[in-house]
Amino acid sequence: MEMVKLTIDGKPVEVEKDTTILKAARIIGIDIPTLCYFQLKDLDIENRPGGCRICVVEVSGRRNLAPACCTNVTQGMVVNTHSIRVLNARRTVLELILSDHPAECLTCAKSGNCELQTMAQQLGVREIPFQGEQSKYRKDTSPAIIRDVDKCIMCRRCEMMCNDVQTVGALSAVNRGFMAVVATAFEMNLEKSPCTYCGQCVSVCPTGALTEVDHSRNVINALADPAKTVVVQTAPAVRAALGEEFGLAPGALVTGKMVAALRRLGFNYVFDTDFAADLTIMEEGSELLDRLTRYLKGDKEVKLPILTSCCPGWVNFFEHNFPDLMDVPSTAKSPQQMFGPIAKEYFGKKLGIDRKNMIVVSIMPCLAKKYECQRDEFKVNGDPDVNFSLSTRELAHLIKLANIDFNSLPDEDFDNPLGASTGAAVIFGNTGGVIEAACRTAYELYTGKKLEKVEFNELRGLENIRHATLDFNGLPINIGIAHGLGNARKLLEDVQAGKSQFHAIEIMACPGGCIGGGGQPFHHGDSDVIKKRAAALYREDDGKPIRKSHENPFIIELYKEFLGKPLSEKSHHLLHTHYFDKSAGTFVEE
Amino acid sequence: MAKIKLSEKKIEELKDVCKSFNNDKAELINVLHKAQGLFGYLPAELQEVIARELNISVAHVYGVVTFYSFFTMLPKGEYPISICLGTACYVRGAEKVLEEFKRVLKIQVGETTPDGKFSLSCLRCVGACGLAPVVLVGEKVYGRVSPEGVKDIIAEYSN
Amino acid sequence: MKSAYHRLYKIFTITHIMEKIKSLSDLKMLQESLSAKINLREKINNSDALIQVKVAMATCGIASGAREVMEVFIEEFTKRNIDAVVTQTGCMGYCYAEPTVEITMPGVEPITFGYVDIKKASKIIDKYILNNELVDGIIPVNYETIDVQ
Amino acid sequence: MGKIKYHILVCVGTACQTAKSEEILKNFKELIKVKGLETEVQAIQTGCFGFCENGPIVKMMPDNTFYTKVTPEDCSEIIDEHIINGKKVDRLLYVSPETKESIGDSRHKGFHKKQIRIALRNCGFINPENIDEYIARYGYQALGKVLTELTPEATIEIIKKSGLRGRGGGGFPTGLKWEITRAVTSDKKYVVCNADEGDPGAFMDRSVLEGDPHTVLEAMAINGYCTGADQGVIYIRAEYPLAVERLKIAMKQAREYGLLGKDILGTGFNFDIEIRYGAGAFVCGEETALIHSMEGLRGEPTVKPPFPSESGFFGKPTNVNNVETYANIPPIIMKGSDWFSAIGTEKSKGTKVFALAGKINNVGLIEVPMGITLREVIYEIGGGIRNGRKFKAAQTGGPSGGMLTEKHLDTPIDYDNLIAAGSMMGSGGMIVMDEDDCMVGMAKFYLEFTVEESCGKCSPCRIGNKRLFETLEKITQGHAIAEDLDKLRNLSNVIKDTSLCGLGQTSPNPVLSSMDNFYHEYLEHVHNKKCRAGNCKSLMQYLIIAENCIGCTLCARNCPVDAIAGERKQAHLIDQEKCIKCGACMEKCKFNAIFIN
Repeated sequence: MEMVKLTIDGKPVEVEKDTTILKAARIIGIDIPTLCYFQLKDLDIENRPGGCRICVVEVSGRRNLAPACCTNVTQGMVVNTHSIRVLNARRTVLELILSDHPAECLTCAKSGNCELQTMAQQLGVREIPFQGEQSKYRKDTSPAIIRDVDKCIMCRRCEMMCNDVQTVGALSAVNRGFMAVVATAFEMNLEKSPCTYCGQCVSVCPTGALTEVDHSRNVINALADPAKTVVVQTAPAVRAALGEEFGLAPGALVTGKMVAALRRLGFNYVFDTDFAADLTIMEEGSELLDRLTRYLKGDKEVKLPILTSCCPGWVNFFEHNFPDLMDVPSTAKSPQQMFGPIAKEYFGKKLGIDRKNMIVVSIMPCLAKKYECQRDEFKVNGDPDVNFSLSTRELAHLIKLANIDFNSLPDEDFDNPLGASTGAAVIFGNTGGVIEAACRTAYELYTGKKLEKVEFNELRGLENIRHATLDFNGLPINIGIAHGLGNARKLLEDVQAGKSQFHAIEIMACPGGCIGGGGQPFHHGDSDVIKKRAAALYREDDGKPIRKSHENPFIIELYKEFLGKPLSEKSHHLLHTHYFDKSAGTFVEE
Repeated sequence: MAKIKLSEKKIEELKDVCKSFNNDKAELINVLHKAQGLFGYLPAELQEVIARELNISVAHVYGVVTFYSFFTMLPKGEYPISICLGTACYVRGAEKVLEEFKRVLKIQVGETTPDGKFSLSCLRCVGACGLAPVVLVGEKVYGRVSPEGVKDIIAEYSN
Repeated sequence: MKSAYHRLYKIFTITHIMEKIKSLSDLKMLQESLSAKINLREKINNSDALIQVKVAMATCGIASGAREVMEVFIEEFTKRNIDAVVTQTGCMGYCYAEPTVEITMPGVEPITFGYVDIKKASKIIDKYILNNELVDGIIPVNYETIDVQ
Repeated sequence: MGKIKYHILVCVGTACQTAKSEEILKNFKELIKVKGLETEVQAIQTGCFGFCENGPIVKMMPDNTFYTKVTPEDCSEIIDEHIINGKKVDRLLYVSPETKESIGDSRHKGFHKKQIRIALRNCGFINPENIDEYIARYGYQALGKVLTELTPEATIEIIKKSGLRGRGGGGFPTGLKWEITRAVTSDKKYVVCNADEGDPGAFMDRSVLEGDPHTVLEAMAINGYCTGADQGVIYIRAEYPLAVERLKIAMKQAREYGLLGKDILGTGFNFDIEIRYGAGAFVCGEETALIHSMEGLRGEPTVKPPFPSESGFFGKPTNVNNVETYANIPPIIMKGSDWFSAIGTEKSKGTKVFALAGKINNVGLIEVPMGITLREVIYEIGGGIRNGRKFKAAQTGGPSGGMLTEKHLDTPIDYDNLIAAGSMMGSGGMIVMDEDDCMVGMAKFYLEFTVEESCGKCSPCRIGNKRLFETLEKITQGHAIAEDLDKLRNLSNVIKDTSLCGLGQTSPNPVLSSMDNFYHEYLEHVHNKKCRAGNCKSLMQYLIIAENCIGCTLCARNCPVDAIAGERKQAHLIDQEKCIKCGACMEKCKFNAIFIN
């Protein structure tokens, strides 16, 4: 590799050709501030429009200032990152951005986590010398995401996520000049757009322009109502990230503290979505085996591959984009939605609690779950199976609100019976985790043999699209995995074209899987955070005494006592769902 | 946004336009030009059809439509009036001509008179600077327009 | 208005069958025969040459009424049986005086008239073309045009 | 053929008029009558010849004799000698400044004209819809020459040596640009013609396309041959329907002759052209924005490098040149680089087309050699300022340029001198302003344009220009304080320094150059709340002089907002709060009782 020598702030540095000034500076510990620039290195995600102009630096011999994020180094280049000229320009640009930004920090959902706010502090802005017109847009509240476009600073991160990474296409830069913002088509409500509520836009927005709908108040009210039994379920990925909100290192596993905190918040039963994940494996795995067996027998009506269906963002995505493939995904509900009816129809009935008096709350790394739990097909006479879904971030706020010193909490265990889970369920939070869990069970059920090594390392990792062939006792099973909806689209297009060789495909909407979900603590572009969360979940799996879903004693009991067997009529009624064609446009009906 | 239904025939026409450009998304701007030529403006449903035909997101189409000043989502008046505000016209008093149009028609730029007859817009240089200030009514060019001449131009189309 | 314009197109666009030019020497031969033809028609000292009228038909000109002016010339020439070639051309640069018309009488240097409306077009025919009498609004050609050869 | 044998053409352009040309005309007419020559001789007035320093000018037809510095007293001598005796009046003939030789015929080569038409050589000469007329003028022979006689490298060398620089604004050496694109290896390359003329007040590209479309096609093919591209794209404003129409006709005819398409002129070279439309975005004049627009995207620029020559249209190496640049190529190939580089100044070769507009008599399209002075352009070609007003400034470079003032009148116009003067060449708009134009108002006008045309991608341009505009508005409304002027300057500098593309990097130029040249006007607006040009409405007051007002009520009846009150036959009064400063009252008043303060 050709090397380039240059000087930054008087310090010599030698870097590879085609390195940007920004990266070269970071190598020698000079941190040039950035705003629109965004990178998730290990996921091949980069946003580099060169638009905010905060990272400008002075390059000797150059007429104007250079954006460090998208200017490559050259041999002998002399860079000054904080000359008077640079500082004045940088501050003036920031003042300009602030002059078109509502000064609502006190009440803004993003306050404290806002990159623009941090930048203002860092550059020591004390007043905004420019007054003038400010952009005024309508605030749009959807079931999961709030768009407050007045706070948009045109960093284009969300647009990049929504289009380049997710290929959802709900958002685009619209209008021109001073009126330019990122918005939906016709500035219509997100609810009418093809938005999947994956929440990746929210997870990268540097300001409060895109935030989640906050349901914590509803939960507080429910907790305060003595007539209600409030049950909580926590998704696998939450335990690997919640600690970050309390200053713990990324990858800290805080399962026990989380349970303790939930109990202190007043939840009557602290259960685990992992239980429902094990249940999902039973249903989805059985469906896979059923389809596979029939397929191998030559049943022409059976379609393969089977696609996982536990990710609501993904479900929304294929409902919008691949209505012709609606019979391909498994009919199994997501773990969140399996948990709901089991809590209300089985556990609640057992305790004699009417479903109206039971409130099921889920803690999710996800924003699409907020939408999912209020879908009509998941309600009984208007009563949702899962009442409220809170993000990991909302739970953290709730814990802080209740004056709970999270870090000094003792580790506590989930309640039974819906709190018991296996290692297979825990890895649901990682990309590849669902299919690995399914394979652990499917293998044993199909071959009748004991699986000696439960880890399928070939299914793990962060590559965009992965595939592996597993040996089911001489039968090669082709598995495909995609995380991120853009990658999913590629696999789906192969299926559409009849080119897919896979028997089963796992899809998760968010890069990295649920650990990188739209409801997780902000990673601020550090992909290490995502990697550490993934490792944490595999660690938790490792430490579990039972690591296959079908061995979960409470699952076995549930089938014995209530459901009968996987894919039974009762299962179908409570644990399976159907999909809707949402591809029709908002304005044109065909 | 009001929901306007396009007739089947119109939709077919539009699809043919897209097809004539091989449904190539890189031809979006050419398609929009043709569509606006056909319909007079680019309402939301039209953009939706185009998006579907070219296999791109509606947001993308809208992003493009709102970027270029040539495209409009509002139907224009029967006689669209455009005042050139290019530099040559500006220094020769185009602003006063514009003010007079606004005053006489009682509408602002971008609006249409209640009877649907006239709409008012500004444009940048039609390249007829020798005739500055220039006003267009439809495709007809009026040169050397003075504020006093505004009423006469409007009168030409009022009956 | 449009139909008349299209009629003009037909009259003054190429009428012969166009065949592919196969080499540079073919191109040069074509150039020679074409310029000979044009010279024959325009040559200043050729008394058999035709009267030539060029109407500047760029946007400025058309906006000022050049199309109508061109029609007047064609109609009047037909009516009065005057042998003349009327063609359109691009911008002559005198935007302030549009529509502009350049008239070449056989044996005389071309003269450019500005501010030519329908009335003035008739006047130019009556006075200048038929009587060699000039009318107001002459624009002196104040530029030099290069010859590409 | 008529009976008139002689025509005496008398220039009545502004300059000649002030030198008594009207009297000369009158004298000629009288003399013709007195001498009974009415049936043979006609004296007539004509427009400016562009020789104002030698005025008044009299031209004799049909022999093209050109008399300079004619006085009313010379008339009888001209009649007697020239017309009656058939002898030229030698002492009045034009003397060539170079050869000192008297030149009798205005068609003579030494008869130096201010304008040289290279790019516009065929405009107004040939029928743009007939390829034969182009071919008759040696059209497509430059293409034939390079294809049969020259290598791409040798052709590029000619362009490089000619010194031709991009006429779209930046002034980048054209040959070098071609060489860079040629050097990139790729399976596909494109050449693009930028015909998205966005500068309000410039229309030379439109004129070339309307008047001589084949020259662009020919030059693009030459460019394709040199850079290794077989595909050309013309990106043209949709607002130019006539140019589009003529281009399409030209392309069709060129294809029929095999001058576009496969195996051009039997040389094996393939090249064809397609058209893509702009849709009204000034920023698309910027190469990278233009390419995005051609790809069906929002016309937002991206950071360079990578330059289009490496990664352009659909990611392929792309060479972008503007219309006027292309129009110069065939003559350079035909006549050689030395011929071209002999015209112009040291670093700016050839000619430049300007669209002369504003407060000038001869609004129009001119093509002048680089190095001509502003004075020559305004007074000798443009015929001077309208209505005899005083020249104040000329804006070149459109919204990206700056104002040239009286002190720049004798500066030779070329790329570098314009930049040194705080302006730029731009695409060639030249707007002339007189003392009735407020310089703060002009800066505001340009900023309003930039605010509307900014793509919105980068923050300094998106928000900064808006704030600049708002500050200028404050100044023109009389609400500004001294501190605002400092802010204006600092903000302008930061926008220039930090914006992503050329639009933002130059958008504050009208502000900075008007501040540099007319700071006193800014101060007057801020401190005295006064606009000397009387343009800033908010700083104006319509007042009624009580002594002159007879109380006819005409003004009150014509006021659109009922701001004038007063009894019949008594002096009226204007309510300043209500007054919208439309000026209707002043127009209607027959007694000069209303004035502007």
